[in-house]
Amino acid sequence: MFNKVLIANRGEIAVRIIRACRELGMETAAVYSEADRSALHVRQADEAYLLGPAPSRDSYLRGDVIIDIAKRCGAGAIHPGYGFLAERDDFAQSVEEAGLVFIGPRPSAIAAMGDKGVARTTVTNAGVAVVPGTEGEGSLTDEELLQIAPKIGFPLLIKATAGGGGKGMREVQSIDQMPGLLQAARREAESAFGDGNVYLEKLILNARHIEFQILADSHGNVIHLGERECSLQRRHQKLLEEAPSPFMNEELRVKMGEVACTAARSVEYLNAGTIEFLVDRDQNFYFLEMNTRLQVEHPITEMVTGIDIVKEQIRIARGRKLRYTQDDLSINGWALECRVNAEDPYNNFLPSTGVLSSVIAPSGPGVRVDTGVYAGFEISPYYDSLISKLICWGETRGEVILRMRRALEEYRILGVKTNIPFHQTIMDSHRFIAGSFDTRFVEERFSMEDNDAEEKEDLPMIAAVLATLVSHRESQLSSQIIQRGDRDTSNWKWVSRWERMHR
Amino acid sequence: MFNKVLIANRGEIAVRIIRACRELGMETAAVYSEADRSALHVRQADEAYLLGPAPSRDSYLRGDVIIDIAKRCGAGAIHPGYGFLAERDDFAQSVEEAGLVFIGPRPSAIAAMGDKGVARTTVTNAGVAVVPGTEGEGSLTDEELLQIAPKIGFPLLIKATAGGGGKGMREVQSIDQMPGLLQAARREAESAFGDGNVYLEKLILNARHIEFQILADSHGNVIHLGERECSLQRRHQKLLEEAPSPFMNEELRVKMGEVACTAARSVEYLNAGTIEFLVDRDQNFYFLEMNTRLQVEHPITEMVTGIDIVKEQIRIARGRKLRYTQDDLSINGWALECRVNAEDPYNNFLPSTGVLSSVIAPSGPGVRVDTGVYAGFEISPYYDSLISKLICWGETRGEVILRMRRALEEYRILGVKTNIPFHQTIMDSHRFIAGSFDTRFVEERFSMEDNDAEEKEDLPMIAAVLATLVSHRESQLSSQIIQRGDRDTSNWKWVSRWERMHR
Amino acid sequence: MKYIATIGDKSFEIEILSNGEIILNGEQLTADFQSVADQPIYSLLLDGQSYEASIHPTDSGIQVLLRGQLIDVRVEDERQRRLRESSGGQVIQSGDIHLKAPMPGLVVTIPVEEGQDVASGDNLIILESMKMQNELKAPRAGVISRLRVKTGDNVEQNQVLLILS
Amino acid sequence: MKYIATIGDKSFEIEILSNGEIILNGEQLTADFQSVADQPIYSLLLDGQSYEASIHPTDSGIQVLLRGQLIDVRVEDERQRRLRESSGGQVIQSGDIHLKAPMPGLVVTIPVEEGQDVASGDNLIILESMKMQNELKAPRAGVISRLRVKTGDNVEQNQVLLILS
Repeated sequence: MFNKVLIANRGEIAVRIIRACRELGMETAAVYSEADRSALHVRQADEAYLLGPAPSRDSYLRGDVIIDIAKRCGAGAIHPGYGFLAERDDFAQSVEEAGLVFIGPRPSAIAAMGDKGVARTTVTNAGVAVVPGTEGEGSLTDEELLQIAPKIGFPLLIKATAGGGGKGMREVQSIDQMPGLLQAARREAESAFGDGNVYLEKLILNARHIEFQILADSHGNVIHLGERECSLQRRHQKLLEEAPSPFMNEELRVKMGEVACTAARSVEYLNAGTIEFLVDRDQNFYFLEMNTRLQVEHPITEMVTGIDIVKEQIRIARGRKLRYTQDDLSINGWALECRVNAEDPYNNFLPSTGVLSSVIAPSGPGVRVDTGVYAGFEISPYYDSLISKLICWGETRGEVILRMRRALEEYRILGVKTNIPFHQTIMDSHRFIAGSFDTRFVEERFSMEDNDAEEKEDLPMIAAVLATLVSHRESQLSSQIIQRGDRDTSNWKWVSRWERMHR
Repeated sequence: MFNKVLIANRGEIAVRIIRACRELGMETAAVYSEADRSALHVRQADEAYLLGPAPSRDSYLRGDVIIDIAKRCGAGAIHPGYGFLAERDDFAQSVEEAGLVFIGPRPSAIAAMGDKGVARTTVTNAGVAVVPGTEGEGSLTDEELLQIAPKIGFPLLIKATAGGGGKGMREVQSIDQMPGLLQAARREAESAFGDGNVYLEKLILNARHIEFQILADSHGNVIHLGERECSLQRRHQKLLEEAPSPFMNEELRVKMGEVACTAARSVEYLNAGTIEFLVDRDQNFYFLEMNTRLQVEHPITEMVTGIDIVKEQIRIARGRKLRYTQDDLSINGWALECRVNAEDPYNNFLPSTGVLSSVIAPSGPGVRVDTGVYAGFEISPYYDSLISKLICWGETRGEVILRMRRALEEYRILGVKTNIPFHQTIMDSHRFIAGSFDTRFVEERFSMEDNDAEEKEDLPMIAAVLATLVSHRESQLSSQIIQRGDRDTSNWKWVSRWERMHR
Repeated sequence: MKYIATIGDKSFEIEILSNGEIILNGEQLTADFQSVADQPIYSLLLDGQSYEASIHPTDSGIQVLLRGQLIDVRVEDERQRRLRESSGGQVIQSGDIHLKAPMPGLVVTIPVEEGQDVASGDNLIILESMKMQNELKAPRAGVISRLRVKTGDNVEQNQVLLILS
Repeated sequence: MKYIATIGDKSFEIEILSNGEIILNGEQLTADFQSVADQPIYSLLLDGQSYEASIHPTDSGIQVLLRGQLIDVRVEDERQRRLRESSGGQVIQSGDIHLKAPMPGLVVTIPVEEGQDVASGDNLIILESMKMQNELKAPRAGVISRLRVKTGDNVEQNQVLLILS
């Protein structure tokens, strides 16, 4: 069995996997692009090998190079993390063909769940409900879609097959609106993606995005570790997750958990995976998709179950039986995860790049920070904007919200803009505190300006004082420079110093 | 009841208490000395007030000033942390007389446990065994001591009443050695402390230092949260603690826990406290002393019980009933704490001061760091050398040792020397891993040179390569400078640059 | 030294005395103010209240990020304020806006052309960075007087992309 | 460039080539070496093996803290080594040792006097700092030729406390 693991990823998840390997006494081999020579995963791994230039297609997506490195350095297994090659069945297949262990599901399961149509058919055959619609049924004509629409029921959504980001999407309230909206959606999809194909999907009102963590071993055992609430999203990017879901009750959890295990079994699933559901306000739930990999938000499940999911992944890959049965598991307390991204929440969440000049991470009881960066490291434009995951645990949902608030307030990241203020505003939001939100909350009913925080009335006054003190200090400095005989240069010196300080 | 807490302390424990207050929705007022204007507790608290110059006697020991500040700023309670004023019954008394709540025990309990003689008598009367000896019985003559000695039994220790640090201490094997050793001990104590008084104490062989965490509310409920193993000490300073103790079994835990609660009840104890025991190899245990305050090492108990001890302290001080009974409690997993001190383990543990130029703290699953410092902060010579507490949790003792190893290896603190290599050597030590150590282990049977780590044979070779590459780089740099026309200055420039970099 | 700090439609009169005190709307307070570890982060103890904020200059003033809120402040001394008031309180919008790239990236779409009129908030350029498509919008209405990049260009941070007149 | 690195009684011959490779005891290896974030901490990828160490100069060589072990290395190039070997391999102990304060503190006891002979390891000064009594010991045998401080003095870091001849 393998004793060295190659980690085919970067950033916080590569660091996370190195930690798990080290705690299991396994050796680790990192891979890196030219932009990542100083990255934490390279510094921490036992070995590190250069893949190629910074762009992903020349480095982290070079499955062939990665397999070659694994063979040369004697790594017996490859952990793909998430993103990059994690859900590429051809890569998993090549890993196996090279005589290495792929720490994840079998290629056939990745393929089955990776194709929307096959996935929907497979789980439907296993008795799992899917969101009613025509996704995965190929390219249908307007006539066919108009025929099927009443069976799905209104309201429904027209969505672009090649889609994403809301492009080519239309909401349809009745059949007579539909021909015009189909035209518009196809036109938009064609111009955005060069592909005018669309499909229909039932519109789930007040939908919540709730997912179940699955573990399956090679001995046929499949268990779930409870749910995660992931409804807080922006442009289909999850921003904040919690476990358990405030919407859940024990009866529904048992029911959904069983369905999740059934869906996993339908593709002979192996290792860790996640079944995503949409849940409507009447607790009807529909299979959305299965993520056949470790999830970004896996730590909140670890916090409430006490199970180290990455270590379990490695044990499963080594052929071990699961150490837990479904009955061993219970949910203890409440966990939240805030994804800290290098994005400006005050400017349309534009990404922000630069060298981190200072990082002070929160800590103390119930606080965990998973990160791949440090002060002095540069956030480059080549990869995603995730800087770290701030994870808190508390005995109750109330306690963990208070803890997350104080942790966010403690967090200092200088050098790039971050979405920490967004999370702070969410933590103060009455709707979030009450647990009454759905997948449209962030985009439609949330604004950085509508701040529910109490006792913040005097903050503008304090900001005025701070700004005045800074201005005063800088003008004092500049006049001192002038007095030292540099009158000609006016005050450019302090300006450049000030700007340098804020680069 | 109070809604604002003044924290009469500094460093990591002040930060710890601020966090607990914030998570309970309480306001916080910090106090600080002139050396601590930029300290983390000042930055994090809602309010902060200057006490005076850096030396403790002019700042953190100024109980009068602190009480005055509390009254002026409207704090209804004072948390003393540990050290400084935490075990001063006169301070606790003054706090109460000022109409404020002291978050800790009643002054009478502090006084009773603060006087060795009274403490021994009190707990003996309650049926608790103490280490046989004459401590607290006043100044006895040589004749009296020689009479008592056989009743205590040999081997025994002669210890200086004013003592500490082993000065004036002698081990006695038999009665005929005793007169000479008494003389020597008195002489040494006289010259070291100006006080030649000594007492006798039974020498406990292979003694372990095991302590029990107590919580007591104002409604008469007293519970214990299990034990902490604190045998790893140097010059009576704890360095590393764990919970539970590898030496403990459930039967002994129940017995010692009950005795600990009895000792606490004997002084009508209130709030959090710790009963310290010496335990011999035959599981005989003796009351050593009670620490009437929050303990440095409280987090390991939090990790294995899930109870936030500082929050409980505040709840108790607000008159609440304990939220747990003894039966509610169970020990889950294993926790370790390494005290990271600014000390040089390779040079007699001399303290090290300076500005921290870089700090990268470990994180990830099961890792907690309690600290009051950050990159850019200066470790001053005025206070103790504790930089941070690295706390790990694991399902088993084996898992937590592996986790602590990887966390120590991840930890980067630059600017001062730290004892992290000491902890790394301990984590590799076969005796530590086997759990076979006692209070004399670190001082008598441990050396930084006897490294049990495996597969480190090639480290010298790697160090040789690293040193050579650094030398080469520096000489290249210096020759470049010389080539630029500075031949006269020889190579002082790179030397000073190199030295500046290492300041 | 007297200053007027303006946030939206609120104004604060702040006088900084030489002894470490300030007068804020007529009230005298002690202000212990310093930057932390040489970073653009500032700690203020205002009559014992502890605040910490990260503070950055912008084109139009000073941006203060304080307890999760971003607050734009314009600070003027008396002379500056008199100057502005004597010009009728109108700050003249100086002609051109140079739209700069907020981060390095790839220009994927330019939905506007030179000479085109745009409204405030219109998409001007789609820039791909960090695997995201980022829409750069018009900060005010105007006309695109100059396009400096084309689709497919890789641009540096702060590179001027177009000029809005 | 050829170097000899010595640790205790072990020597390593290390040649640094210009192409980022080194020859270590006859074996050619790739060595990707850099300091991290401008700190005295160095990352080395030696034929793919990743090492990180904090490295400091000392009076007698270079100190490498690597995976929890502190290793003293003396690095010489060929010229330096020949020089030392031609002097009979003896590094002459230059006369005086200036005992410096390793940290700021208060001198609480001086158990020696000027002119006194001391053995290696003898306590010379007790310095209080960080609430600890720290014993400063003689690094070798000798005679106290000069005492520069007295009991009760507050001393700065690196201040010379006494001279051992």
